Amino acid sequence: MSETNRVALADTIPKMLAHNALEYADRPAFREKDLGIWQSWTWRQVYEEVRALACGLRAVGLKRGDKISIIGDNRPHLYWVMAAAQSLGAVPVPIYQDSIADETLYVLDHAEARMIVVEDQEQVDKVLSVKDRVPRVEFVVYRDARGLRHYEQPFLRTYAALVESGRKLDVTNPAVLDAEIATGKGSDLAIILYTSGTTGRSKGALLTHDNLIVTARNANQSEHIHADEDVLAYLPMAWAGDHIFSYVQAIAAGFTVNCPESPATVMNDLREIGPTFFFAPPRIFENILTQVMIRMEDAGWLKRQAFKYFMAVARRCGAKILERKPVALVDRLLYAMGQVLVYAPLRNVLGFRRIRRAYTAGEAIGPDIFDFYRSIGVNVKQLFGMTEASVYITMQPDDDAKPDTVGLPMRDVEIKISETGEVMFRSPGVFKGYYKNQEATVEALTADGWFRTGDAGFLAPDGHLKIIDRAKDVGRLTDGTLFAPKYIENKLKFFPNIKEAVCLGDGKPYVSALINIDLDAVGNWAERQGITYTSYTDLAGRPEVYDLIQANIERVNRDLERDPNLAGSQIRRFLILHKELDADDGELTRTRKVRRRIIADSYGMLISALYSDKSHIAVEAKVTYEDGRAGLLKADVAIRKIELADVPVPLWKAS
Amino acid sequence: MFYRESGHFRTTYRADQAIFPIVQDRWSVAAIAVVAVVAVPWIANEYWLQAILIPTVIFALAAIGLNILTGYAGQLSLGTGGFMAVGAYATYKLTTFLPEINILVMILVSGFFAAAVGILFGIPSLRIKGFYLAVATLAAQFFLVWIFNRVPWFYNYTSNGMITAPPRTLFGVALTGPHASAEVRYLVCLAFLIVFAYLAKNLVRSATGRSWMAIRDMDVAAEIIGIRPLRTKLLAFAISSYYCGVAGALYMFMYLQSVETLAFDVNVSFLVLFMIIIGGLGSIMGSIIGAAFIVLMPILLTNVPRLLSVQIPVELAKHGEQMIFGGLIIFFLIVEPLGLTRLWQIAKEKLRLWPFPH
Amino acid sequence: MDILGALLLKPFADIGGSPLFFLEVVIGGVLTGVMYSLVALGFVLIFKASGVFNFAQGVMVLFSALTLVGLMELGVPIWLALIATILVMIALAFAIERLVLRPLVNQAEITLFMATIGLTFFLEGFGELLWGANVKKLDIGIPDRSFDVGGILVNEFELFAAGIAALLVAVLAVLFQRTKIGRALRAVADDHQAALSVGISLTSIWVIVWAVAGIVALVAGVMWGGKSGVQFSLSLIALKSLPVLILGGLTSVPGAIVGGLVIGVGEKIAEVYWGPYIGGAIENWFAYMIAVAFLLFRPQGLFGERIIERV
Amino acid sequence: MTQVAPASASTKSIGEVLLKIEDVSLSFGAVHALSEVGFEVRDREILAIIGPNGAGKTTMLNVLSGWYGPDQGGIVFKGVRRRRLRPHEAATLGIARTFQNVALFKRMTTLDNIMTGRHLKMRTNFLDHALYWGRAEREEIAHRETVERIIDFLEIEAIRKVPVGRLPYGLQKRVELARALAAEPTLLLLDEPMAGMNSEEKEDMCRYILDVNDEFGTTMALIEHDMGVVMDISDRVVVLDYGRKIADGPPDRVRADPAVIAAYLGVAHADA
Repeated sequence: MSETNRVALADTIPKMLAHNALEYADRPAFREKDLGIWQSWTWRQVYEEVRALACGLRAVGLKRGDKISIIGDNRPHLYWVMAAAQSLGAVPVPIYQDSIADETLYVLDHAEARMIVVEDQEQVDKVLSVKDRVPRVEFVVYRDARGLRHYEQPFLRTYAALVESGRKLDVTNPAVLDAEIATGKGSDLAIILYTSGTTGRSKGALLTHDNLIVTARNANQSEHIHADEDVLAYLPMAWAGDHIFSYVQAIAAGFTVNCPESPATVMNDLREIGPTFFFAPPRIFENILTQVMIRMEDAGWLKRQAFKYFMAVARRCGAKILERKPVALVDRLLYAMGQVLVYAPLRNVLGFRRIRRAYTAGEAIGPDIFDFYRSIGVNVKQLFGMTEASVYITMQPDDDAKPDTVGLPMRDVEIKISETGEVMFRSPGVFKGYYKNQEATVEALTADGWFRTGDAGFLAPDGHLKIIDRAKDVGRLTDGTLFAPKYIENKLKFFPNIKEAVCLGDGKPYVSALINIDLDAVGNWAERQGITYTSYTDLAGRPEVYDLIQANIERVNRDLERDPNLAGSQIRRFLILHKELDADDGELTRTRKVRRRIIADSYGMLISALYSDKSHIAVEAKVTYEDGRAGLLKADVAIRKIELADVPVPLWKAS
Repeated sequence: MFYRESGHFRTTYRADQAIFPIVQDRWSVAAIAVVAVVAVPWIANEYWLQAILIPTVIFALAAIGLNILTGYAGQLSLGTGGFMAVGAYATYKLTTFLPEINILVMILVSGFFAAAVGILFGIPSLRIKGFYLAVATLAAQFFLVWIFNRVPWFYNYTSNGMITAPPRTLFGVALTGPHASAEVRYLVCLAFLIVFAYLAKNLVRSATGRSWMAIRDMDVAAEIIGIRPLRTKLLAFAISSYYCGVAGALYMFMYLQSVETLAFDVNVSFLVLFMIIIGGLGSIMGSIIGAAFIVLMPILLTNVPRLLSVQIPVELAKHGEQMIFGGLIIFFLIVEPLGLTRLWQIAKEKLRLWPFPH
Repeated sequence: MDILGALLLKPFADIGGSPLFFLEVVIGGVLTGVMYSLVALGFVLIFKASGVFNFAQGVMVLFSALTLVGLMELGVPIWLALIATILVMIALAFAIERLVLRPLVNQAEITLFMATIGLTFFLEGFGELLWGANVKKLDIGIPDRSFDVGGILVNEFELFAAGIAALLVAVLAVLFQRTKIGRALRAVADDHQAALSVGISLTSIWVIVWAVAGIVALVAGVMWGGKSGVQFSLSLIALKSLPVLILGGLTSVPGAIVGGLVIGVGEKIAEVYWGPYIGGAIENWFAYMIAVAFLLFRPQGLFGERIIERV
Repeated sequence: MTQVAPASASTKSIGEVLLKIEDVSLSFGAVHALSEVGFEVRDREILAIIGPNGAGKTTMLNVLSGWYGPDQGGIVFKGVRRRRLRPHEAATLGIARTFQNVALFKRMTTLDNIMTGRHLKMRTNFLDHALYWGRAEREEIAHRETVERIIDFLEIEAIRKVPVGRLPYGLQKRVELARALAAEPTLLLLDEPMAGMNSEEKEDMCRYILDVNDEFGTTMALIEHDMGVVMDISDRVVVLDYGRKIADGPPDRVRADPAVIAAYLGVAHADA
């Protein structure tokens, strides 16, 4: 691996860039859909531009250790600003481009940014609105001058002028910048990435060149990512994922980063570029699948039947073929036919024609969605990552991807589960701490370098990490068995019949569940069964529906049972709520997250019934109608008991 | 279904403006060209070449010519037969007058005569459009045929008033005359078609073509942009007539080999017009498809019943053919005014989006 | 210089030499011109009411004549054959409206024009398929002989034809000016929307004008066919009415008549006096060249309205 | 991109007289479409021509773009006086326009429509075009780059390759503006650029007009009915009524002019 050795000499991103300018000189480094075509820049051009930028930035006073903020959509020029700043030993601080002014102000102020580089008028206006309150900011540089002609604030600079002046300086005296680049070392701070925390102010994670480079190289090697890859840079530049996938890994491997024309054209640009290496949160994969299904609805009968048939074939053997596992000859032939008629054209129109690996992370992906992509030959894999780890912690192997794990630890990553069930890791990618937040740093990072992820999980017997819930949400049954409500609820909600599920068990002898059925799905099913119903409440109370849901719950139980750690938390009793959980009643947040405490209060009677021997209970509930009137709903809610197979003795219990 | 466009993105305007920007299209067109040039002369027999392929290729060239004028520049012409006659008679006069100059050169030169005549009859297009212009071009048609018929100088005073292709060669290979093989004549015509189709495509995808289409779609706006209507229309007449002239020369020298003016009568004009309506107005590819369709249809009409052992009187077949032509024109104008090309494009669009319906 | 002399001087000398003969030629031209006018009239009717330039008018002449002769050859008496042919032409008008015009409504006029070219081919094939393509003699009982009027030879048949044509024009004029249908037709010609708003159905108007045009075509067909036999070349002769239209203006009934006369006379004179010097048979194109020359200087024709282009 | 540049109106420098209409009269038969109308358009200015229906606004624009020759009077453009302009002359001099009822080339794509707008900037001839490679292609690409900037400027990237006949009306208007801009005009005549648009589209169009004026320094004369729009974007207003000029001046003053109010009230009565 001589190449690796030579690259290994480069211990900072600017040095790697200089290396690429020689090694991959005329290969495309960045592309951007602009003015109708994919404008391209080679590594050499990029390096020259970065140098010019760096000289320009230096000339206006940016120096080692300074913070420079970057706000905008994914644009090659903004990535180059990062590299230019890093060349000088300054630290880029990207800010989410859609942040409100207040949030932007917080980050600018907290990071003590001296300069800001933005994309266009929209961002300039946002910055101008807070400029008075960040006196440290000396310059604001913009790239797209449109609409800014008459802005006369003295601190505004254009990107073009910056590069222009820098280029002259670099030509007359390149040694200055060479020296700056040479001074940089791996342990220097490379970037501050502000995590959008769910609670409180966001925290700035400090990552060094070593953190990023080692992690990126490990990922490139173990995932076989080389210079011939194409990635679509469409997720926010301020997000660690984009930073590692479309910046550090790209520079480490020398592959091409493609920036879409605008956020609105991402799907189209994805189709055009056909990336080989792709990341998307589960939500996007789900949206694409929904679109596929909707569009196929409009197809002619014959095409629809063919699609259905071949999708069934794919479900049967597609994933196995992808993983090179043995498959019957007939299926192989059918799959080959499907490849011509359905899978390959489908991958083509979705933009997945060249994909070698696609990643997803962030939340649990529905098994149907996961299987769909793998079955049509898209190698989707789940990973587990965090900003504080320079992203990569675990990754599923190509031939062993399952919807319910996040894979094996990456190279150089150690994982352990704390006594409280929290996943902890240690790796070369572990960050240096939160900027100006010693308290949070100490809380998250142990003295011997272990980082507390805040997620509860465990290692399955095959070594795969399973994340089950946020650690603070995990509870225990009275016998000490681990109880991860969201994990079970998610499993339930993957069934189309179940719209919402609330699982109870913390401090209780067993797990029980409150179920909301999906009126569309179950309603359809009922119609096909010839069951007539008058309302949600009516349908929800039907024994046939209880049977239906019970079957789903038993499936989940069997899943749980397979896992010794969770076998004890199988659902024993459940009921179907007589009304839909409603944000208007305060039971859900506006983003449809369950508010456990409110539910515990308003359904107290039902909950206590779940932990009694009652087989049904009469309820009255206040409901708010759509017109705002309040009413009283009376119903008799049945409670089902589910017989469990013998629960094996858990391997793991809290002592 | 067979398209795999994802990942074939354009990084330059040159690639984006290519005639066939999609890789698969490039390959299929190249494949078709290779088959037409290499395989067809090998496989096809004399009948196929003489009865189908040669006329198709020649008419395709004439149809491209008319399509430039009618489909792109929007100037309806019924004088195609007349302009073709100019090419044929000019070539005949030139090659009998200067036999030592190669016939192919003469064919190319004769196009200029046709172009000049085209410009002359195109002058009214400044003042008139639509069917008025059609009548004016009809005047050209009748006048030209009449003059070639009545002035014996044009047919070198032969007793029967016919002109016959004299034997001419290129590097010792007989191109015209009784010894010219069908394969050679086919290849010569095909070479003309390929080159001229390519040139025409270039014309219509650049500023010249845009000014034609601008005049066609909205002449008032075109004029205010700075497009000179007369110049633009006359250029279309000239180039269109050049194409028709060359096609006429080939029609006479490479196909019929011995003709009287009847071969260029108004029916030829109609036939070529039908080719572009059915093939597709404003499409080079459509001109070729339309020519093939119109040449093949009568052959199918006579041969299919024979294959099915059904006897159809010659008269019936002839009139039936006429009715079908007429009916098809109306059918296409109603159902698909942009012709077979449009159907082809729709099919292609479907294949590109496969498995999605739209 | 010989040829120039032949073209520029001699014909005039010939004319001057025998004024009576010249008058005879002119009268012959007028009578032919009347026939052109008849065909052109059909065009004008249709164009005025529907904006369609009906290229098929010529073939309608052929088709009607073929139908009439065909029926007579089957032994149908002439009056019955005439009525039957009129019915056929009305049916044809219905079919054309339903199958061609209605689906193409609101299309560019050039599209409709091309559709009528298609219609031309269809009708030609259809007519000859039904009735055969050989020349048929049409005898309507008017002798095709000439008689002497004050030293000038006048063809009796042509005179009769002119009379019929004049009658037809008169009838049409009354139809247009005096009847409700006529007013409706004029309303449609002026403004489709306005016509619709006063409750006139566009489709029925179209059927009516096409039927009337069909009957006019039948009259022309009978006249032409009676003179030179019913055959394919009829539709070519009928094409001659195109320059007539250009000359007269597309929307003008008087224009069609005057245009027809001008072309008829001009063509006859040219043929008789100039023809011999330049090879003869100039009738085929002479009318067209006059039309083209006319187009260059007065595109709207003799009686057409001036076209003002509005931006 | 929702804000109009805040300082645009105040800092812009209006220059010399670019175009002077000298007592232009024009009749169609007995109708006096324009009677001795005279006014000036200054460099970089946005001039609105308003007036009730039939006031002669479009006729005025047609005279300026060379479509009609005036019966009397003349046009002084860039210091040269002419009795009348021919359309292509007007185009050559740098006058571009849009039409009241969108006069696009319907079967051509957005891109081709705008490329056609660059017709007068093309230097190659049809022989170059037929051969394509070389001169013609280089020129094509050079103009494509300019056109792409206009496409970007007017934010019509998504419809680049769509035949304009298929576009909604509002977008067609924008493409027409793009085509006019492609000629890099000195004077841009806009005939009711916002007719038939909803308020959102109008707002967009206003912004584009101001941006064009701002970025390219294009002088504009526009006809508009929406008084709000006129007051917002124009530097000066000329009011026509029955072919005569009845007022000329800054928007505020014109709005207060009794003659203008009378003309508009008269129209209101006529409409009722």
